[in-house]
Amino acid sequence: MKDKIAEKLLLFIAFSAILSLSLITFFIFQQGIPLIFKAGLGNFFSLRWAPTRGGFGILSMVVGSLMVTIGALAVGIPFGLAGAIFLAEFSSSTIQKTLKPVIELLAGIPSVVFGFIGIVILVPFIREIFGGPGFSVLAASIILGIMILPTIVSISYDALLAVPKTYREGSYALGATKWQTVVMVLLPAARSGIVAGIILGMGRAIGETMAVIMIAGNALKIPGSILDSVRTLTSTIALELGYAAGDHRAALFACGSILFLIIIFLNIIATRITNRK
Amino acid sequence: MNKLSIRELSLYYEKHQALKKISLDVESNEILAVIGPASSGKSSLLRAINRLYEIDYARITGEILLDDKNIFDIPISELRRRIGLIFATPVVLPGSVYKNIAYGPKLHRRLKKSELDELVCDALKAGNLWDEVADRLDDSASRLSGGQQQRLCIARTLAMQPEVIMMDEPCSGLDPISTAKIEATMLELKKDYTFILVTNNTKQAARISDRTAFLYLGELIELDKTQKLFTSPADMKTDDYIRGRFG
Amino acid sequence: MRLGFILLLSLYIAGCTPKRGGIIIAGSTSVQPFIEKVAEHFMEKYPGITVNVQGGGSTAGILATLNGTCNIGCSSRDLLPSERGLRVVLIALDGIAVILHRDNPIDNLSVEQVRGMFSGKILSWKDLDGQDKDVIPVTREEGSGTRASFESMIMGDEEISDACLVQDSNGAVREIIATTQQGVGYISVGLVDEREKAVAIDGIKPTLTNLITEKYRFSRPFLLLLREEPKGDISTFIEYVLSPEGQEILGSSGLIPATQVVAD
Amino acid sequence: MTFRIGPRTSQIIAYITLLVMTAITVIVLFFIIFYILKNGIGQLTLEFLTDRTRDMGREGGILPSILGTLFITIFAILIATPLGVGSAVYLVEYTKGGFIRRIISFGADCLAGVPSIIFGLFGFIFFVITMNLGWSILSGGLTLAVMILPTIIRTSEEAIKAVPYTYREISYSLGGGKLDTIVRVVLPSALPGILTGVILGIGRAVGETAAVIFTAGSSLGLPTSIFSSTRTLAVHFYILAREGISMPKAYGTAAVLIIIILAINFIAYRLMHRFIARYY
Repeated sequence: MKDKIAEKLLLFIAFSAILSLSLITFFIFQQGIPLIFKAGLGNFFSLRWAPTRGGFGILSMVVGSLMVTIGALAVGIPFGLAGAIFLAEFSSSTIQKTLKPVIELLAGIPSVVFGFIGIVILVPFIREIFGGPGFSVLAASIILGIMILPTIVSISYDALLAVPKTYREGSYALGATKWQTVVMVLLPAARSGIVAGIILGMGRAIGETMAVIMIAGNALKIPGSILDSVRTLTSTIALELGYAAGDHRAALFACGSILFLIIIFLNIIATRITNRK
Repeated sequence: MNKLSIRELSLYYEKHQALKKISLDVESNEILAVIGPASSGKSSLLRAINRLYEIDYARITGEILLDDKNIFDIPISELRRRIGLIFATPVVLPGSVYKNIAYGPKLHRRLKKSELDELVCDALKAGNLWDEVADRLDDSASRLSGGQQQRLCIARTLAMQPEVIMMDEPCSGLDPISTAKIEATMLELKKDYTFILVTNNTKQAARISDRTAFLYLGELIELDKTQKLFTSPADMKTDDYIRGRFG
Repeated sequence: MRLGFILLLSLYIAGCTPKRGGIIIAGSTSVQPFIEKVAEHFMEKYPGITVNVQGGGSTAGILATLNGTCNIGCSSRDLLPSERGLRVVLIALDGIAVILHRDNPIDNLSVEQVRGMFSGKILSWKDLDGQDKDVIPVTREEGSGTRASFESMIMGDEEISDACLVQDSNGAVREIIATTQQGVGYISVGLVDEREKAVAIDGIKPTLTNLITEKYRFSRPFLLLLREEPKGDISTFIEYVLSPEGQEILGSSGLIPATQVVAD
Repeated sequence: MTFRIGPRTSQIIAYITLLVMTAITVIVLFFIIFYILKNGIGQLTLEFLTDRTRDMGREGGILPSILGTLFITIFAILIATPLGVGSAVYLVEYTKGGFIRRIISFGADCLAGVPSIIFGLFGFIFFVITMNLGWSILSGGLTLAVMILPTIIRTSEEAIKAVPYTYREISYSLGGGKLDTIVRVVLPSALPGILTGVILGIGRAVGETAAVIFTAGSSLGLPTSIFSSTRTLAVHFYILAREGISMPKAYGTAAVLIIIILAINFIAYRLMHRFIARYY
């Protein structure tokens, strides 16, 4: 009897995550989706964002989000993979045991701290070297790249370690060097784990808000170079939510809906990939 | 009289049938040894008797009677209290020696601290472990040696005051001295309890059991007085097995 | 686990009947720093009353006042027709200053020049007799009261260019101008500090005198909003803000106190 | 003549490249922490930690933010822990694969990937506006609870899975029911692992900005009830730094934030280690 009640209660609790997800989906969409149809798809996917005067185009923000995300991956993937390979294959177990948690610690540093480092060090640096405002795609990419490093290192490292020992031994037995083994055997074998890590990192980059607001400059214009300022979906929401009302607020929720769809899409791909192995 | 009666018992894990229409009786105050090669259904038999098979999502057909009462008519926690099970590898729960012994009794009834102390002490004495652990009841149970841990498991079962004690190869990982201690404990306890002993060690079965059952591929091949089964088995398969020709 | 549930339930019940301590003020981030300062002094004088001040923006403040989420709303713009129905208390006027980096040689700009920089027609300081460097205009975000005032007072019919950097508070705009030589932005006069300078518009500097006499025309109202006739602590607070002491605090922070405006 | 790099040379080049890149990663990390601490540690006086915030943060200390962070975090944990651990128990102990398990796991995975600004939007429209809780510790705490729920579910699930199956068998064989077994054997054994998840959740809650700024507000007053609006440390730091109110105070606040996060992660790591040492 007691067990039966407990089971029912636990089943109820177990649905808290999916219930929260549904509530979030419902409220974000309910607030945002009607505006997309009210404004019309042509307006919504245009370049003109003037929500207080009927312009609801989010195209430049979508492009901005994609640009900083690609930039972040360009920084995060090489360094992340290098770190994972170095830790998993080229370092002693003592180094592994010390460095892995240290790198994972990076994931715990609040995003505002990254943004702050961006403002006080990176932005002035870029301004000095390249001119322009310094608040740029480049600054945002570097900071986001650092932020997604731990995700990529940690998941890729686990994927590399999960490759059966026999693969390595087989490759060495054929006379391959460590590096050749990594390139020809380990990376292909760990591919799905690594890709999943990259996709999760991508999700983090596309969803990051505070750090991006602080260093991207937030100009609406689609950047012509990596030294130009850029506006993402997330920063639009955070910048304008406080003052928004009516259709303007609905438009921000519409941005949220699009962002939400992108993230869920990425998650489904990541789950697919991890489950496949 | 018969402590346990098993009638036409079959057990299935999804498609696989692990027990095939087994019928046997266990008499009070005997040690019944169950022998047989790997995957002959020995462990499944024990797990059927105390309904532990249910957590493996297996199902059974047939009937099992404890004191002439169907085990499905006995509340499951009472059934499992009355029929204790000792596993092959001693598994101590995290926590102290004392907590390990007290775990079972506390599940079944409310006890005063003094009653519980007494119960723990009695169980450890009956399990032949008291002398070795009396002064370290609060130590982590995982620090005991393998043999001590297995006797702790026996004491833990005894603390529930069961009627039947089933053992699943209780000495498989132990050295001869620990094994001897456990066998001595069983012989001592026989006057109060009924034992079902699953073992891979035919010599052990011959040494301490009253009767022996031989299982092969889920079927009961032969059940007889231990003396008789080991000297003149009725079935060829039994003969081959006890002579070590297979398994 | 069970405890958690009881907790949740009781919270839910508690949530339906909110009893909140103190006065909650919410709204314009432009008004926030000033009202925060007044609130600090107020709480020293009346230790029994707590005042919570937060941002959120003018629009959020108006909405929050309408639905009772806060007791007093702040707005840095006049109410739209759709928002009428609230009681409005003018506490001060705020001048909007156009600011440049302190090393920028330019001290005076015309309205047309400012408009040109923000609409994207003037791209280099060279066109303004400055150095041959790009202009980096910094504006406020869509929906901001400061931006709305700036648009109506300076921009006229032209739109602010997409190429402008966008920041969501006076402080953030000031921070960029203070560190960017080519920058130009606009913030409350009261918030200009020594790291940047407020330029004269058409030859008139945004000084307090010029603001009071309305020679410097670019100012907007700071409003407190109430849903109903103020009572108890809330009325005490409103009276304090409008008292000579409260007005003095606002005045010394660089605003034009409402009492002086009325006197004019 | 074409020049080809031999396997040995490429091995050396690869090794050096990897070493340098890993070193850069680690140096960047240490630099960030070191830079914040170096500039902020001088600010950490008793007065800074225990004084009210004055003049928008130019003067005074950060006591209101410390308390606000504390209350919001405790609140979020009190709600998310039972839900998260309960979900994990259900996933491991009551489902064997199947649709329910898949849908719950999918929910947790997706929730884990939702960006914090979406939680902010949701908390704002649902808790602040629809449920009319206002900007408050309550709204912020509930929003954060939803946000850290998946972290707690996932780590608890791993911890519960790692409890040896034999423990459950023992408990059942001693006559324990399913609930007895879970409460008395499984959960105590999985406790360090569960705590790790809870502590990671705390870390995430403490460092969060986007989700709390729209739900808990940014009031600088001392919180007096769960309906008080408050400004957490992360939000306070964000506002100080972004609006250039006071760089020394910003560094000081950041240092407090970093020290808390480091301590939390360190504790989580130690617990995890002890847990792994016990069961793997």
